[in-house]
Amino acid sequence: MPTMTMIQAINSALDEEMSRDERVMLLGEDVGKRGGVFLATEGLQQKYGPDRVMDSPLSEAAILGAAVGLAAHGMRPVAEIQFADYVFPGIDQLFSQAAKLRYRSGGQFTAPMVVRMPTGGGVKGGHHHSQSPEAHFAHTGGLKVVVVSTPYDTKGLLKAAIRNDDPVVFMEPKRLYRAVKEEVPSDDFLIPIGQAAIRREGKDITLVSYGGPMIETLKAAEEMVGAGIDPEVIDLRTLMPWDKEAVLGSVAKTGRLLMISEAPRMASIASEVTATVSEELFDQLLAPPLRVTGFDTPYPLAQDKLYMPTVTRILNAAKRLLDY
Amino acid sequence: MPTMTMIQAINSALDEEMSRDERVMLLGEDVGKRGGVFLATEGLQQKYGPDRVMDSPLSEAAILGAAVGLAAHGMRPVAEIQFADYVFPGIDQLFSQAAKLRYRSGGQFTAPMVVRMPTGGGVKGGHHHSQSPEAHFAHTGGLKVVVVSTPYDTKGLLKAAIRNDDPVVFMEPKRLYRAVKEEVPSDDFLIPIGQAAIRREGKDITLVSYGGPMIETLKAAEEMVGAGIDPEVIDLRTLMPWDKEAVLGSVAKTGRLLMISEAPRMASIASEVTATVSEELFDQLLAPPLRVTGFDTPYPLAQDKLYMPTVTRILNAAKRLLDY
Amino acid sequence: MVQEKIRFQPFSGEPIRLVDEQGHWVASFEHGLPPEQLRRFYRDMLAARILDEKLVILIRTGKTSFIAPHAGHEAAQVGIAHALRKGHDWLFPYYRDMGLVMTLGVPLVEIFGQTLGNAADPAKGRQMPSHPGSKKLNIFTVCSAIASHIPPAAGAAISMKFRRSGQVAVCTFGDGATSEGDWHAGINFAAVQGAPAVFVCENNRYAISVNISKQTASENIAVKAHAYGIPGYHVDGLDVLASYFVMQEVIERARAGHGACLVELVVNRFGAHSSADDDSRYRSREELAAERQHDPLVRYQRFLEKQGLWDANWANELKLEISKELEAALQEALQAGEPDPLEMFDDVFAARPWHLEEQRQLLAEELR
Amino acid sequence: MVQEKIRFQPFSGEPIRLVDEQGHWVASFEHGLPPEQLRRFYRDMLAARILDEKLVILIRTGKTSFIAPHAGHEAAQVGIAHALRKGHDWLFPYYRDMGLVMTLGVPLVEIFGQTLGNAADPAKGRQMPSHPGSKKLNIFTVCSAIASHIPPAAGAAISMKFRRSGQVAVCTFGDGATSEGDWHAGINFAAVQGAPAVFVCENNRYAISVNISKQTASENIAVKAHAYGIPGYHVDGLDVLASYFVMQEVIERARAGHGACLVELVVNRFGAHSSADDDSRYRSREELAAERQHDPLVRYQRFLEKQGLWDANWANELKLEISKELEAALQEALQAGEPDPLEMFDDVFAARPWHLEEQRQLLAEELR
Ligand SMILES: Cc1ncc(C[n+]2csc(CCOP(=O)(O)OP(=O)(O)O)c2C)c(N)n1
Ligand SMILES: Cc1ncc(C[n+]2csc(CCOP(=O)(O)OP(=O)(O)O)c2C)c(N)n1
Ligand SMILES: [Mg+2]
Ligand SMILES: [Mg+2]
Repeated sequence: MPTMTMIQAINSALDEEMSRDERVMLLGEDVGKRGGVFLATEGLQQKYGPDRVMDSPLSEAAILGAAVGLAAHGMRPVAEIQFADYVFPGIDQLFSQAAKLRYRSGGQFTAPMVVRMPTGGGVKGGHHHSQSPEAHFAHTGGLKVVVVSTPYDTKGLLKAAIRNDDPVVFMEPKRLYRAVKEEVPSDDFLIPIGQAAIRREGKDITLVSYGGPMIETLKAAEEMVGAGIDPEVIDLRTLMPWDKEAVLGSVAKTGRLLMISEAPRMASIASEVTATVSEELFDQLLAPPLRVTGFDTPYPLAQDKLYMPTVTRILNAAKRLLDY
Repeated sequence: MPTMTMIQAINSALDEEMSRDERVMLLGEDVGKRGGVFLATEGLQQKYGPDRVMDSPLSEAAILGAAVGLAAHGMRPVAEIQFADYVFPGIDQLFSQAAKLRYRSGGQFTAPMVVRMPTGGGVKGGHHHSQSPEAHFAHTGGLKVVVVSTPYDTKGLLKAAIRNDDPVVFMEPKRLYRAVKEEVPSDDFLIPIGQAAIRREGKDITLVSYGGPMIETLKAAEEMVGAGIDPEVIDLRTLMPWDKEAVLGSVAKTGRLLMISEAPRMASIASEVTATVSEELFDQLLAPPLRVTGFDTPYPLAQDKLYMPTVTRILNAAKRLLDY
Repeated sequence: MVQEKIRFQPFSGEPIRLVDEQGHWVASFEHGLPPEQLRRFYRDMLAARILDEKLVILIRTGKTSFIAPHAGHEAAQVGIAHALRKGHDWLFPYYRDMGLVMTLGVPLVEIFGQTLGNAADPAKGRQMPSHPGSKKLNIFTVCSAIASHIPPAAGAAISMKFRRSGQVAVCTFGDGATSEGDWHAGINFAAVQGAPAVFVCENNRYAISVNISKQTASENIAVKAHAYGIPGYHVDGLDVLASYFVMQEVIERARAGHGACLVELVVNRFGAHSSADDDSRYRSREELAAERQHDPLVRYQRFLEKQGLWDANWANELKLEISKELEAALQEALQAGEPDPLEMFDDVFAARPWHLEEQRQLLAEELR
Repeated sequence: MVQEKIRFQPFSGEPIRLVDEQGHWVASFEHGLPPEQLRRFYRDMLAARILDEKLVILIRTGKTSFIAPHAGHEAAQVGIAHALRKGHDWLFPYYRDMGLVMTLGVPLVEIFGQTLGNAADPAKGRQMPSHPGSKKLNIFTVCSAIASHIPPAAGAAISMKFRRSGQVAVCTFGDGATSEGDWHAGINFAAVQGAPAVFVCENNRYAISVNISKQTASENIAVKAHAYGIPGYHVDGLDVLASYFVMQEVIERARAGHGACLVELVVNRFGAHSSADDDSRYRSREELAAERQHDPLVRYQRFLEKQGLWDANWANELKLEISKELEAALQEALQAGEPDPLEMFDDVFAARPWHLEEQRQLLAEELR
């Protein structure tokens, strides 16, 4: 089996889906000759031509809105937003059109499209190349939301997203693009949207995270193990719909939940998961579900690393839970 | 003291602030001769002229972005978004410019502006005249968020928002515009941003809500009283920053929290409040904090009333808490 | 090949007009249309006018919650409808296009069902009235958000070009819509891709209360096409034949592979913006009365009279026939029941995820 | 009054040019500028070029994380800077305007401090390099989001008009920015309000890798002004005198109450888009080499030589002097320490609410 980075997994998923189904096409800023600013689409315009790998004008509304029309007309567009931070000039196309098309037409029209976007911090990107806007999407009925953390998942979930009949926001933590290589099957495989992955089984505490902070979460888990603690680690992978069963099952076992995310804290995915667990497992909890999240500030360049959950921050919160 | 509806309270607050401070000006779609589609600005263009009560082109990005520039240059703009649902075509101006201007300039530039918007359902407005997007604002560092529920608060909070040095999103539940009249001082008074109001003191259960559903929440509270239950009712009024002290104080007393909001459930203000209470009052809780919220669907016209928390739904959830 | 039939020039100073106020044919070419078709235009404009009146009654009688009258837009809407290939080309309409979608063949029962928001609405009563749509007829369901349908229209047109489907995407909107960023972004994309999209502004010079003088300083709407390197046609939208012939030419021009274009049809808004509006607050009755003097139906009637194709009896019979048809459809629609409340949870996604299942259960129990 | 000095016509087919490639003055009027000012232009262009080279070194040596080179834009940026009233008019720049803000007088230490993101940055190191700003000089701090500063520029200009401040809002951006919806919405608002805003496109024909042929089908950028009923000037941005004289005229035109306008300065991008870009993937070395033949500094040097205002010694001394100045400022900036991590929680709001206080405590303890 070949080993791949996340960025290579994206490229190979796109390549396979485009050769499998000629309705699949890519559009976005610099996705053509440039192959995308992160090279996710490298080589694909040469292979499939400028109509199927289309450089768009510099407008996220044009990209996302055109994707809706392309999808409604029968294509399977994969739109790239160059950085998740730049989805906002076009977000009404996701919220008013993509998310509501099936609903408002009573199921007559649909928008099976994928919106890829590099997300999250840690690359010295400052305000507008670091944000994690997933909560905005999950809060909006009609959009599915995936956030990947491994090359293997990336390929399987991106292929599944492209074949999905709903609009899927596919978020790629840019700091993981080249962080690790792992074995990824070169043949066709899918990972179902909506299923979390248990990265480590354990009985003392449940660590739930997704995307970029999976790195710090797993590091923290290792240190816990070193300290004789046995943590269970869950990677949500899909945020809408998130895998409640997996999380409840784990917390029912451990009695302790620590939710880790680098997005701002207020009204976040982390809030949703801990709120839900408190509602449904009240009697089985040995300690209050806690959150370690990004701070409720704009994303500062100078504190690029400190903004995100650090291993220390995770361990401190875990200690509070375990000592409770 | 004169009695006023909420819409009259808005009009009088705007009128007073405009005559107090000539930097205060209004802009938006139809705010001029038309006086706004809900007549919030009725008569003000005649009184202050078309430069201070400005009909904008049909573009929320133009309205919100111009407000940023007006504010940065020294004005105190009050922008009207005709319906909260239509903030999205211009939301990048709130997120990338208004919310981050003070931060990105190291405090050199600021955007003291107010963005008024009719919000919420119950007026047969369908998808785009019914939504409650407050979570999007609260999740974005740099924006303050107010949601009013009474004419008195509306006047005091709107005046405070206009004098505030930060961008304030001021949400007005449109179904309350003319729902009730109450006495509102005709003279100058302010209600500080960030303070909740205890609408009823009680000891058995804490009902926390804000905006439109305050109506159903208070109705439900009445019925509880009739049934011999003694609920405490809190109106958050400000969502960013929300009054944690008031909520924790109450729940510490009652041991039971029911959070009611008509916004979608996923990653919502309701999630934030219940998550926070679980974190901080774990040992004092007699039952799991529960949420009654809008559904995670687009807002359907046909189910205009059912989409929002009904008194029955609130009472059923309260019963679960009390029987726990 | 398309060249030989080019009749209209973009960026004309004066609006393109084929029939003058008195009903004279003032064009340099013969219209060459058979009597039935000439009469059909009249019939459809009349039907649109009668539909408008019926909708007003539904508001007055409290049977519906909202309407956006199209009186004054009939010539433009009928001209557009006849110019595109029904069921083949796609239409991306806006909320004031009830006359247009009716002319395109949306079943009357569906139109009234959508207006009543009951089970006769194929969209399950989910949206406000004046938000029609039909997959069968390639009519993209109306979205309330002004100009949000422009980029999707561009996308559909790009797909049509890519797939060589021989279709054209026609997208309508008002003058106010031209100020939205999405309007600009969508047209620019369609233009640079040379996609078969025809963007049509029904310019009634008002966006609710905002006069076009506060909307844009541009000479007219058609000139905005310069920004995209596409032709912009300035047309008298009170002239059904001008609307039809120009639309017909530009749609076939797009179909022939000559790319996108912009058409401005100058019309009148004979009523308030909507049933929720009170236009007396911002529009003088004199101005309105003056505009009403320029009625597209009256002008076209004069034209037909000159051709010996119009007489009062025929028109009255037509009126009766149309009214009967509409009334019958309305009665049928009124019979339909309320939508099932639990349908609220359908069509959010292709299948219901667990959280919507839970929320559906919650409501089901509450309704029990 | 402003009328008598009108020299330039909008919508010229060919770009307005005053000095040709060989350095001849080809305009119909006398420039009438004193030698010191003519030489000042050269000095500032040279300084901008040297700054660019210094920034490249900072990247190579890993002292900064990002730069957006402006080589090829110097004539345009120096022309703009000299045309506006420093510290009085407002500038809404974008990330490629380091030469422009330096010429406007942003202290070199601040420029390097912002580039290094350390305590010498008045913005506390919060943004990426190439994001300068200065309240003192009315330079609106750069925001990364393309075209998001256009509506704010419109708003400031509306305020200037309302308050009769006698100021003008000058707003710069690239060719790619013209596709964003906010670009359209902002210019349209400024235009319809007759606000004193001058929108300036530094058109280098590339948006990262996207050539302008894929960006828009319009004849050029200047013609987009038709959409807003304002004049659009098409100018050779490699000609510092053309850039200066046109900008000077349109800024005074705006100040005199004649409303907004659009200026297109056609420039070259001599390097990759940024330090993060590899332009060899999409741009042939031949094309680049050919463009580099048209260097704004070389052309202006030829002009000065013809005026007897340039010789190699003077130029070399100037180079040395500028390099010294820049190096000194850089060294000073390098001395500044890292920003205090806890500053992360300042300036989100005028005062810190409880939740940021809590989060600040959390980090403070972690750092202890
Ligand atoms: C994005 C958005 N903003 C505001 C509104 C509220 N609104 C509904 S219709 C309308 C005026 C539209 O005018 P125009 O485009 O000229 O079309 P007309 O109604 O005149 O046919 C406005 C402002 C909306 N529907 N969508
Ligand atoms: C809203 C938004 N979308 C995408 C980007 C990413 N991006 C940064 S620069 C750039 C190209 C800008 O090109 P142009 O406007 O021509 O300016 P130039 O860099 O050529 O001077 C893009 C797409 C961004 N910064 N903002
Ligand atoms: Mg109109
Ligand atoms: Mg460029």
